[in-house]
Amino acid sequence: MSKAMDVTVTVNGEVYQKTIEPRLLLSDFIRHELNLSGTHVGCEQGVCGACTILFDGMPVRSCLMLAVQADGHEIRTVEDLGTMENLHPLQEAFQETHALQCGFCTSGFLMSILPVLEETTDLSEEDLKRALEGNLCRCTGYQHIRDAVQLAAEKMSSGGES
Amino acid sequence: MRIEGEHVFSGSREDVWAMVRDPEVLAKLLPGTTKLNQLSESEYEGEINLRIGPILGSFSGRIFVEDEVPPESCTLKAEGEGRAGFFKGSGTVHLTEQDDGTLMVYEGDIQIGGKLASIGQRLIDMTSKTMIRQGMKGLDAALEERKAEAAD
Amino acid sequence: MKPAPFEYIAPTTVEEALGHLTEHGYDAKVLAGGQSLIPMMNFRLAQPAVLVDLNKLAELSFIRSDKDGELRIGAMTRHYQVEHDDLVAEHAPLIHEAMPKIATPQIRSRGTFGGSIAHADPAAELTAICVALDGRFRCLSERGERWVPAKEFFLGMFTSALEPDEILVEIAIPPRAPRTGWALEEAVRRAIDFALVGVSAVVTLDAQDRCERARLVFLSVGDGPVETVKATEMLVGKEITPDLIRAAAEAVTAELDPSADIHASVKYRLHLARVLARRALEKAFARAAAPGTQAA
Amino acid sequence: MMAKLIGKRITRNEDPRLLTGQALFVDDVELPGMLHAAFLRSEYAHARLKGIDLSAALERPGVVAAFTAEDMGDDWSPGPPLVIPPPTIEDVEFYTRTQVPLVKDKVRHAGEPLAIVIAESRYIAEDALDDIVVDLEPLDVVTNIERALDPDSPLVHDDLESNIAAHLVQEKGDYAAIREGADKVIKRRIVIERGAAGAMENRGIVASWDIKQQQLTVWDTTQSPIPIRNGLASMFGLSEYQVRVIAPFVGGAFGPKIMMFYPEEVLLTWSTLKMGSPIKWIEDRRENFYATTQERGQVHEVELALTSDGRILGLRDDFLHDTGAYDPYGLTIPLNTQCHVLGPYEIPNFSSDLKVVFTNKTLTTPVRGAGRPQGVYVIERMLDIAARELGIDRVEIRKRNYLPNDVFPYDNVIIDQAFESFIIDSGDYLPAMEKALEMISYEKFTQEEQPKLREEGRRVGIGVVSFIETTGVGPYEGARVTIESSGKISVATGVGTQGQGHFTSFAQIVAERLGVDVRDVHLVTGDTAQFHWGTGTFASRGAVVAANAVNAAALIVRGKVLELASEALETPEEELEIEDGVVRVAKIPTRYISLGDLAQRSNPLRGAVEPGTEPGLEGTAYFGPKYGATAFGTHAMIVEVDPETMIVEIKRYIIVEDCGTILNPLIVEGQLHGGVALGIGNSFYEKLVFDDNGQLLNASFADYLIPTAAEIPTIEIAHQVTPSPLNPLGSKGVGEAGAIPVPALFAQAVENALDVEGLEILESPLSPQRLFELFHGEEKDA
Repeated sequence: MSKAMDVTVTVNGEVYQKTIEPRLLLSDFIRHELNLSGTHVGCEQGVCGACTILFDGMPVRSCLMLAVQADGHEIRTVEDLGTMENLHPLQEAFQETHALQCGFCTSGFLMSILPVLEETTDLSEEDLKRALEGNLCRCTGYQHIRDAVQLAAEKMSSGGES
Repeated sequence: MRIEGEHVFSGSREDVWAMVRDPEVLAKLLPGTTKLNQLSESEYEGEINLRIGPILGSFSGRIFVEDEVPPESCTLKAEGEGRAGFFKGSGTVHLTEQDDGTLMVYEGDIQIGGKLASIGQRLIDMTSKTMIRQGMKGLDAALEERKAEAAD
Repeated sequence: MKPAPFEYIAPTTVEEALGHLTEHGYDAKVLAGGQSLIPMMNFRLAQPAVLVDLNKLAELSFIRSDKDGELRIGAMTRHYQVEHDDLVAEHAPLIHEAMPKIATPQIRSRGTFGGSIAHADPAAELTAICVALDGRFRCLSERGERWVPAKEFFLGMFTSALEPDEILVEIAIPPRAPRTGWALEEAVRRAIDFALVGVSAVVTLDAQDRCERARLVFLSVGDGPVETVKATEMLVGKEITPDLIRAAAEAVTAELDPSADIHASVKYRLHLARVLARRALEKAFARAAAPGTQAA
Repeated sequence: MMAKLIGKRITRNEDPRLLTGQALFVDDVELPGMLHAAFLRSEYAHARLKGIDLSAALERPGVVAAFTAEDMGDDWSPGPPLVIPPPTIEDVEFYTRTQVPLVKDKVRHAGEPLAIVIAESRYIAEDALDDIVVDLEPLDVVTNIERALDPDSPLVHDDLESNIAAHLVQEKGDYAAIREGADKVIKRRIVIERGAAGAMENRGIVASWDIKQQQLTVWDTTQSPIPIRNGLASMFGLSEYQVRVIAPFVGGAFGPKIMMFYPEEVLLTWSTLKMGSPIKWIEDRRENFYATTQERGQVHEVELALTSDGRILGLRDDFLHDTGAYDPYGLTIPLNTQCHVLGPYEIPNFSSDLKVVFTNKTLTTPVRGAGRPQGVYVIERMLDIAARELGIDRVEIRKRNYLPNDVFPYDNVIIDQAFESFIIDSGDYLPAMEKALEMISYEKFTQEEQPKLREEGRRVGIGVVSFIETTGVGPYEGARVTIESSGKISVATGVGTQGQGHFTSFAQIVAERLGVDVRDVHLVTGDTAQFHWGTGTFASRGAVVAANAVNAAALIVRGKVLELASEALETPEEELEIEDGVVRVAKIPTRYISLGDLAQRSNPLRGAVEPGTEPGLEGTAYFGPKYGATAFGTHAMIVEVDPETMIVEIKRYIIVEDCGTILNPLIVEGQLHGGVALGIGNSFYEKLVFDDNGQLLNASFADYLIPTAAEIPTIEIAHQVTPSPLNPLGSKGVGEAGAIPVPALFAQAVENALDVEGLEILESPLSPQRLFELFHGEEKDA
């Protein structure tokens, strides 16, 4: 049995100190050690995208990282985007265009689209493709999600807070 | 999955045949074999560690030699299982004397099951080709060695 | 699908990392981006006893071009950085064009340039591209350092020339000769999938618009990148015409021995190889002839 | 005036919770002392179990328990059948063989569970699986449903003489008689391969037995919590009131999560009852490909008899249906296929010999479409072939055979999935076709654009198909609506929700009936403690059966409100209005009373109940349709095929859908987009590939290709509304409509694009590889 290790991780602005086994996947660490269950797990192979989070600002598959690798790094999950009373413009856009149905893949989409929108709200076809190509959804057929990204870009370019 | 090919060995048919039926050499023929012993005239039992990059599959299994017509042809059946899955294969080997040595023609079918089959689909076909290529090289080397011993 | 236990080591210097690899040999596996290794560990197909994590070795993450215009990329440089780097776009436009075709943006955030090469997956674009560009790989161990040419580095399925105690630290791509054109053509089922067949083409025209050099290197057609040498030899020294390109493309199958899988048969792969070879050569020669593709 | 909310594009109540990660899914349930389970599954598809040794696994630190079939003793038994064969069809040959909690004698499909390990973490439980020593004697395997009927085929069930699971014949009119007189008889063989549902959330269960409270609580990713509660209660000798089954937020289902009882549902419950601690099992993706049910596999031998001007005289469709290792779901899927072969067409004579066949593969239960796509594929392909052979335009031949809109309700005589004769309640097919032709500009494309593009060597094609969808089957659903003293409205119903937006569409009905804002209606689904009676979410029935129950319950409460308010405001009911949470005298708006005050009035501390009355403003109602409501539509598509690589690109996709009264157009659009996306997967990307050993060769999302955003085109939708006469709302289901016609449409459009003499596409799904073989006229390769 590999010996446990101490890690210090900043998640959504809060510093957590935990003692964990090196083989613990980052997805399980976020969901079960930190109880942030908005991040979901669909395949543990890096294909479906439901586990996507921001790692030092970059969208990554948390199921393809070990929690020990997050020591000293900064993570953002869907819980940091907005609250039920005060949604982020991207979340508002998702509700307005009906861009989610079962909602299982949604956090992965939000954390994959956010960095693209924070880079530019003047979306080219290439930007839109980059924002959506890495996540699978079985309910929506993607069309309303495309609408949500365009709507969010408009919201965020007309001075919406980031 | 179909396996077929041929290989010319520099050695007489009898030498090649003896080689194939000798467990030590057979062990060399299958790279990664860690144990191979003969249980009876036509049955071997052994263990093999299959290394494909980061993937390590250790298998234990049996090889059966059937309808033997030495030194011309025989049917080889093999089956084995391990954590990464199981394999089941059968094939025929034909040796024909040629002026430049012995031509071995082999053809058969390997079926892989379990984890390796369901995820490593791309691996298996390529891996079996690499293994056979290495196996043939192993047999060539063993033949050279045997010829060298006989010579001096 | 949780990984089996392992001993985890995260060295902070290259020397420290090499020490651990020498000590553990075959029992140790290097963890770079993890985008290929960790799925295999989650499936428990790979169960390394020791994992040596290189992610703290900041010194292995860089993109430079040295004095004679050779592009140098650190092995731990993330695909994302290579994809958005101006030096790469200028020196090696073939790499620049290939990066967005590698997996997905999220995989490219963590996947590393050296990791993809050392993993030696025959379906990985970078393996074929580095051979087509005559790349060289700097391999380091406690025993010393050696440069291995790309075409001698890939030995088989997931098997490279790296010894168990060695790590790949740097990739060098020679400067682009003037009037050089490039192309990467792939047939994929879904945009994010490994290619059924892919081919990278690098061609150079001489002053008289005759072909000085032409290389076609295929991916997903064998247990490593495959260069069809004879097929492109027929182009050297000649003026390029559509018929000549078609002849070269038809000739590639003589040097290819692809296997079948559930997505494509041998016959279909050979057909795709011919089609993609023709398209790649057409695009590459068009780029070579275009004004402005001078040396960097 | 009642604010019109039914039919409005209202955004969803449940979205803020899902968007901010505050929605509970089964894997989010954390209980103190909770243990984690993993299953050892057979890698062989057919093998005799000689023995299992758990000793080493039990010694591993962190392992708490491990069980095999033997350890279950008398508690071990095959599951009860979920759906029995219809008693209304004479001489049905049916052999019920249902799945087992753990293998006892023989493994019948790869992935069948051999043992369960329960440990402190899932990681340790998986480590312990490798410690278990299993002695399995591999047997010969049968995976092909045609070879499964060979006399010498291996038998999936040793106690049967053959691999026949069921055999029946359905007849309408007299096909044999009209066949001789027909001008044209077309005969073809059609093969449809297996696909998976591929919900993004795998299955999961948390089972917790609280011995002190004598309460069993089970969180389950099921589509039907109430039947699960009833089954578990009877299986383990508990009262239904001791068992609470909760389907919290479920990450997509698409059919397989209706199946019951999965081995894991029985075993987790049995284990927690035995051990007293809560246990969680979350299926991983590889397990999902083996342990969660699949569907679509069928082989058809079809004959279509027509007049020379393309009128259908009769249809004969003999087919085999692959049920995998067991058949808990009766005949639902093949009966749907038979009904949908008839489609929107007038087919006076029909004969269908159906054989359901056991194979050594994962068992088959409905996946979105549930046998309907196969039926539509058969009839639409045969019509395309008939059009070509008779020299009639393919749109024209469909128009000539539509049922006219004055024949409804139309009795198709044969028996459907609800055990009744298949009656189409309503329909109006021609205008839907005309609208689709107009939207895709069929004339302009076929006459002008396509010829021009073909001259440039481009392979572009167009497809147009029609279909029906049987929806809204019984038996029933119920609902309870309550106005609380705070004025809040709470609603509960027994169906489960997996993304269909019930929390909004049902709330719209209640909000309209009780004059409140949709956001103030708090709705609970999928919790057996909240509503005791019901069936579940499947077969596109939510908007029909549950919605009408909700509507009926809301109207009861409206009646009580008006009666009580009429007294309080001393004004006749007709002069009252309910709006903005108050009951107002229409002529004197300043005289009003709030719903909350009325609720308190209805439950005073003294003298509340007169004989024959009940306290509170609450209504409970049930709705059971006489028979299913039949939706319908026409889809059209333009594709381009790269003639060299055989990669297909969809240029345009058109839907004209008629699902009766629409509750929420935004939600209906989402259902149609998602359905078409799954249909596109079924047409060109998704095929479960089994080898002759019953090994699934693509048990991962890397090789089982669920389409991404790049593969799904923009979908243009037009609605037509033919209300169903069978329910007060006039609604029909739409959940599966998107998926049903796509494979048939894709085959027609691609065949039209390739435009090769004699090339006929008679299989699904297609792939670049298969198009390459068809285009070059070669036989199927490995």
